[in-house]
Amino acid sequence: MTVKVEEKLFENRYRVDEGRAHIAIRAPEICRDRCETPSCTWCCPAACYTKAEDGSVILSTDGCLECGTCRLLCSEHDNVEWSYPRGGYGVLYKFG
Amino acid sequence: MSGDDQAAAPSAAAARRAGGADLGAWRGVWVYVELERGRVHPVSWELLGEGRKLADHLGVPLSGVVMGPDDAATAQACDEALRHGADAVHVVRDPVLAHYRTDPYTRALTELVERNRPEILLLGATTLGRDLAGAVATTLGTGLTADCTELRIDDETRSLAATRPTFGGTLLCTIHTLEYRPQMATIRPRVMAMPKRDPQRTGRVIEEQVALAEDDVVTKILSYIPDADADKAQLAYADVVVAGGRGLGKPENFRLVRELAELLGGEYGGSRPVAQAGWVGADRQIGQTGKTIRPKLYIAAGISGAIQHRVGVEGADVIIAINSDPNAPIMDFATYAVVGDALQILPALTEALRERLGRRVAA
Amino acid sequence: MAEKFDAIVVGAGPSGNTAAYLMAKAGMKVLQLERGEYPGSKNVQGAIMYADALEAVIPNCRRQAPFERAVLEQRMWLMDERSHVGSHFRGTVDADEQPTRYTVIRANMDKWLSGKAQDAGVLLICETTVVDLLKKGERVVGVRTDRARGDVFADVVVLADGVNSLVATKAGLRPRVKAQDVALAVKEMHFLPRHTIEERFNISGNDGVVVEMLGKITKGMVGTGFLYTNRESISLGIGCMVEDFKASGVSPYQLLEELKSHPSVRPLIAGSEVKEYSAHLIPEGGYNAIPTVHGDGWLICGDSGGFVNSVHREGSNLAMTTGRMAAETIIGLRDKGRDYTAANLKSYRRALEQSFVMKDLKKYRDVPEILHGNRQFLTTYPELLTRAAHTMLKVDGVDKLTKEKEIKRDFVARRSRFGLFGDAIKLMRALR
Amino acid sequence: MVMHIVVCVKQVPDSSQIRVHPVTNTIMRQGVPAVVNPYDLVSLEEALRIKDRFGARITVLSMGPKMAAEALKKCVSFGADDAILITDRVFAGSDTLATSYALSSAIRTIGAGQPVDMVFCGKQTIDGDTAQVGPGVARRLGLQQLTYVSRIEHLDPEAREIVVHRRAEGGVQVLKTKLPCLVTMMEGANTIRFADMDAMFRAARCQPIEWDHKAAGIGEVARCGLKGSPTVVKKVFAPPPRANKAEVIDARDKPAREAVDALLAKLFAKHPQIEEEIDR
Repeated sequence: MTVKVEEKLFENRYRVDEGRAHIAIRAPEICRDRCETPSCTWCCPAACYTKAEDGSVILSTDGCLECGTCRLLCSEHDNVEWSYPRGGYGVLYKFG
Repeated sequence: MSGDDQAAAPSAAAARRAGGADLGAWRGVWVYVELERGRVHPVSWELLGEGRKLADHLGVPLSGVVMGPDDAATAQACDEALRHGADAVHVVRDPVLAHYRTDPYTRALTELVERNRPEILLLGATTLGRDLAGAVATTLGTGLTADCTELRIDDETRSLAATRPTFGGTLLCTIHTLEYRPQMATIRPRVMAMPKRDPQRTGRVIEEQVALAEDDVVTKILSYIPDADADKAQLAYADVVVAGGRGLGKPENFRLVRELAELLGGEYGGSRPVAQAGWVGADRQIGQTGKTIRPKLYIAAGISGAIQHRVGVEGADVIIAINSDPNAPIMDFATYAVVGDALQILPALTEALRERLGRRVAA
Repeated sequence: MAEKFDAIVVGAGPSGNTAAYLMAKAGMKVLQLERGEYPGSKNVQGAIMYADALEAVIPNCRRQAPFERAVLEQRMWLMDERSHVGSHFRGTVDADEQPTRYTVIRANMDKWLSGKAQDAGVLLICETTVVDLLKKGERVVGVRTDRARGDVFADVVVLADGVNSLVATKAGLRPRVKAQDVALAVKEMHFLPRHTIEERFNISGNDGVVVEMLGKITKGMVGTGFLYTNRESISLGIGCMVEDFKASGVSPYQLLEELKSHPSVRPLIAGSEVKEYSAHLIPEGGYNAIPTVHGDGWLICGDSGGFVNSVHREGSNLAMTTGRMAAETIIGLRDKGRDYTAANLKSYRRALEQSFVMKDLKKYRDVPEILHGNRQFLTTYPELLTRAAHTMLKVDGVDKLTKEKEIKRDFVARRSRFGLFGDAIKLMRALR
Repeated sequence: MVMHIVVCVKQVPDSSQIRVHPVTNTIMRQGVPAVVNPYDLVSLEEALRIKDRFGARITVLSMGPKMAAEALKKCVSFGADDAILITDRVFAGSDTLATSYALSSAIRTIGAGQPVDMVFCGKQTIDGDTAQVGPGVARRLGLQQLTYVSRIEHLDPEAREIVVHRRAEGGVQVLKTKLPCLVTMMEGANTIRFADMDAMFRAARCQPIEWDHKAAGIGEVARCGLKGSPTVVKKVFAPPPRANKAEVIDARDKPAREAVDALLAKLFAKHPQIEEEIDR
């Protein structure tokens, strides 16, 4: 079964802070060269992390649900710079 | 604050509550012919086409209104209005009307309406049309339905049923002005069909006099900057938008997107990732929060269609997605999903359309 | 001139709202900071609300709180790929008794309780993220927000900023939450007409049904699925330990999608309109993962302190109770004119130890560990049980005694006699 | 004395969250939050920039139910000084004509204290999308009307002069006029600020002033609300749904040109208006 997480995210309400991603990959080459189990690419419930053909990991925080999973996953390389979005930005749950 | 409600709306009493027998005193369909900088906006011809149908249905004449300086362009606009279906044209020729400014245009149009009492007044939903219609309707104290996409006559009430999108296009609503005249509406460009131009058609050109003096007009035009000089993307208003994403591989390949956009007379743009990578300027980013595009045709090449992108382009009438991944999210909300390499498909599409347009020109 | 308050509460969830409300009611000048657009806009819960914890704060909450449905029926399903065996408990309460559990929509709940707090005098500022604590030596003296001129001071800071506990972590007051101590849950809100929900679940009025699901739906990971009926919607979700997701290669949304298509679940949500998809971490480390909960000028409560009883799926009541105890501790010290030093705030920890909060967490302190090392509770047993049910219920000419033997053989084959015995002991120990 | 600027705002449902049920084609409104009309925030930000440069007192004004006070508080959190909500049953059912009457009356009342130099309105709202209230207010108050402004090029509060770029079809008009004027800003002209903590505190403590029609200085109740609205909404309905599955043209197994021809044939057959559009 292929699941379109974008379909799910489309139902959500977001206020995107243009040009200010609240999560960043510290050193892209670590993802590409040193990480053998990029669990962020399957564990992130919003599929913010995707693996590119060259093995690097691309992060797009637009659909981020701010759960914090990726921050905890990346314990070995500690390569995720994680903070909450600025006040009022990010996902805005209607029901929660 | 110098304004006074009564002074600013001297004619309100005349139009308001034109109830009962008075309703009949308002007769005819009027189309405002938007003449700016010597050119008539095509929406005016579209409205004459639509106005013709309404007038015929009601059994009343259709008139155009032309306002401008006393020059050849104004004269030609009058003739063209007749050729596009008007029975008569009311024209105001005055140097004060050389460029659009709210005050003198509002004064002139308001006076003409009061003098001639049309039951319906249609304007294009352009920046000019919406600026002018809002001012005129307030001055007349009558109802105005903005940005309509469909017009009809309700036979029961003999009133104009104007349908328009609301809530950002999520819904449609139909609005009537029952007890006030004229019934005003602005209509979105390129919604109504362009009528057939009849070069033989003639009609009455009625010269109207309105006392205007440049000294009374506070607002002055300093200059006009045409868009071609400004090189700023007008994505929000474009009827055709072609956009590219990361699937194009490298910035050089963006040429393919620009070429197709140019051929179609549309605008080009890029997805958020390529805008961030600097392949296109930030003003051409599609899928930015709060910036939605609403073209008739949207072509997305090599764009996966993540959440923000979808929100940004969903208002497009037709979406053609070109992507090598049949499972890309955009393939779900597109109207047509072409599975294939954008670098092959884009030039083929440009070529096919160029041939087609070439044939038309030749014919 | 920077503002100064008696207390600052970080976060407007159940624990923050409770703490802020009680302190303001006791006459303190309280500032509450919330990073969302409104209270609840960043919060996710199943959600079931326990009335007694709320009642301890707002005495006649039942009449005013935005409860969705009172839980009349609890179902527990053990599931394999295509079927489930389950238990139902359905019971109406006595006339003089009140229901104890309600389903809620979390955003509504948080807004409502925050409204109470604001009515009591709490100054609430939303859309403002606290990024750090201000310290004078070891003493916490205020917070730093993400806004210009954003330092605000207070005598005491209550940290109720949720499971990620970023503020306390950054200030070095607690270690970072560990992947093995948290579960990741994803959830969808399925909207259906009220009468459709009532027909499908055989309920009426304000009665509701909750279904807890265990078994193969989690693909061998430690976790559960849940389905709660709201008035006009169904909350459907599934959660597993983050560490397990990491090891399994399974995506949470994949798991949710498969749960939705499970033959036992699919008809219940058929024709629904999904209006939200959410994800959230749940601290499930239990007693052993609770950090230091107080220090010079600060207290921690709710999810940010790891106060969740994962065995009984209780979180919001612990959040409200710890928020209440934090407030009571602070009010008690203020009344006695004593400073909010680490030594004085120790009474918070004592109060927690004496309450059901710590007693329950202590009781189940070994459960997380046992489940981690013994996946059979979640995979093999549900499968064996559903198979047993199939075997017993199938009318195929085989006599019942033979069937029983077959089932027994099945169990022993999969877990061995010794394994079965050991599992029983482990579970008993953990749950005792 | 610094300039006095009134910014008119409206609390609207976040229309991006309104969904049409794919099966029943009915409107679903659950969980649709109320927000400040995004276009109004562009105008508010422009007013705030004027305040930053020249100093100004900014009054935000809204008409709506009592809950619209939240929208005004939000505006104060960005840096507005005063907030006034005109709220009264007589306003219920107002169309744009009645709305501009009520707002202009209130602005006149506000101006009785300190004359108003500039009024800002949103270009349009995201719920009504009419773009008529701005011109209506300008007309009634006799203000110079500057709609679709993409840039304020120059402002001289002393000389009471303003130069703006106004979007026209195919270009930009550079207009020079006198205060008092009314401005509606184009989207994209600016981005609303992330205000400092002081503004957040002021907003948290601010209770917008509530005026009924009398307090707002509205003389003729008959010109308000449903009674004062010439337009009548007869029907609200969802547009016919777009085919929810894309028509797929697989170009992997054939030459690109062949796929393109197949695409265009389908496109023009099903969407003649696109053919017309392309041929223009």
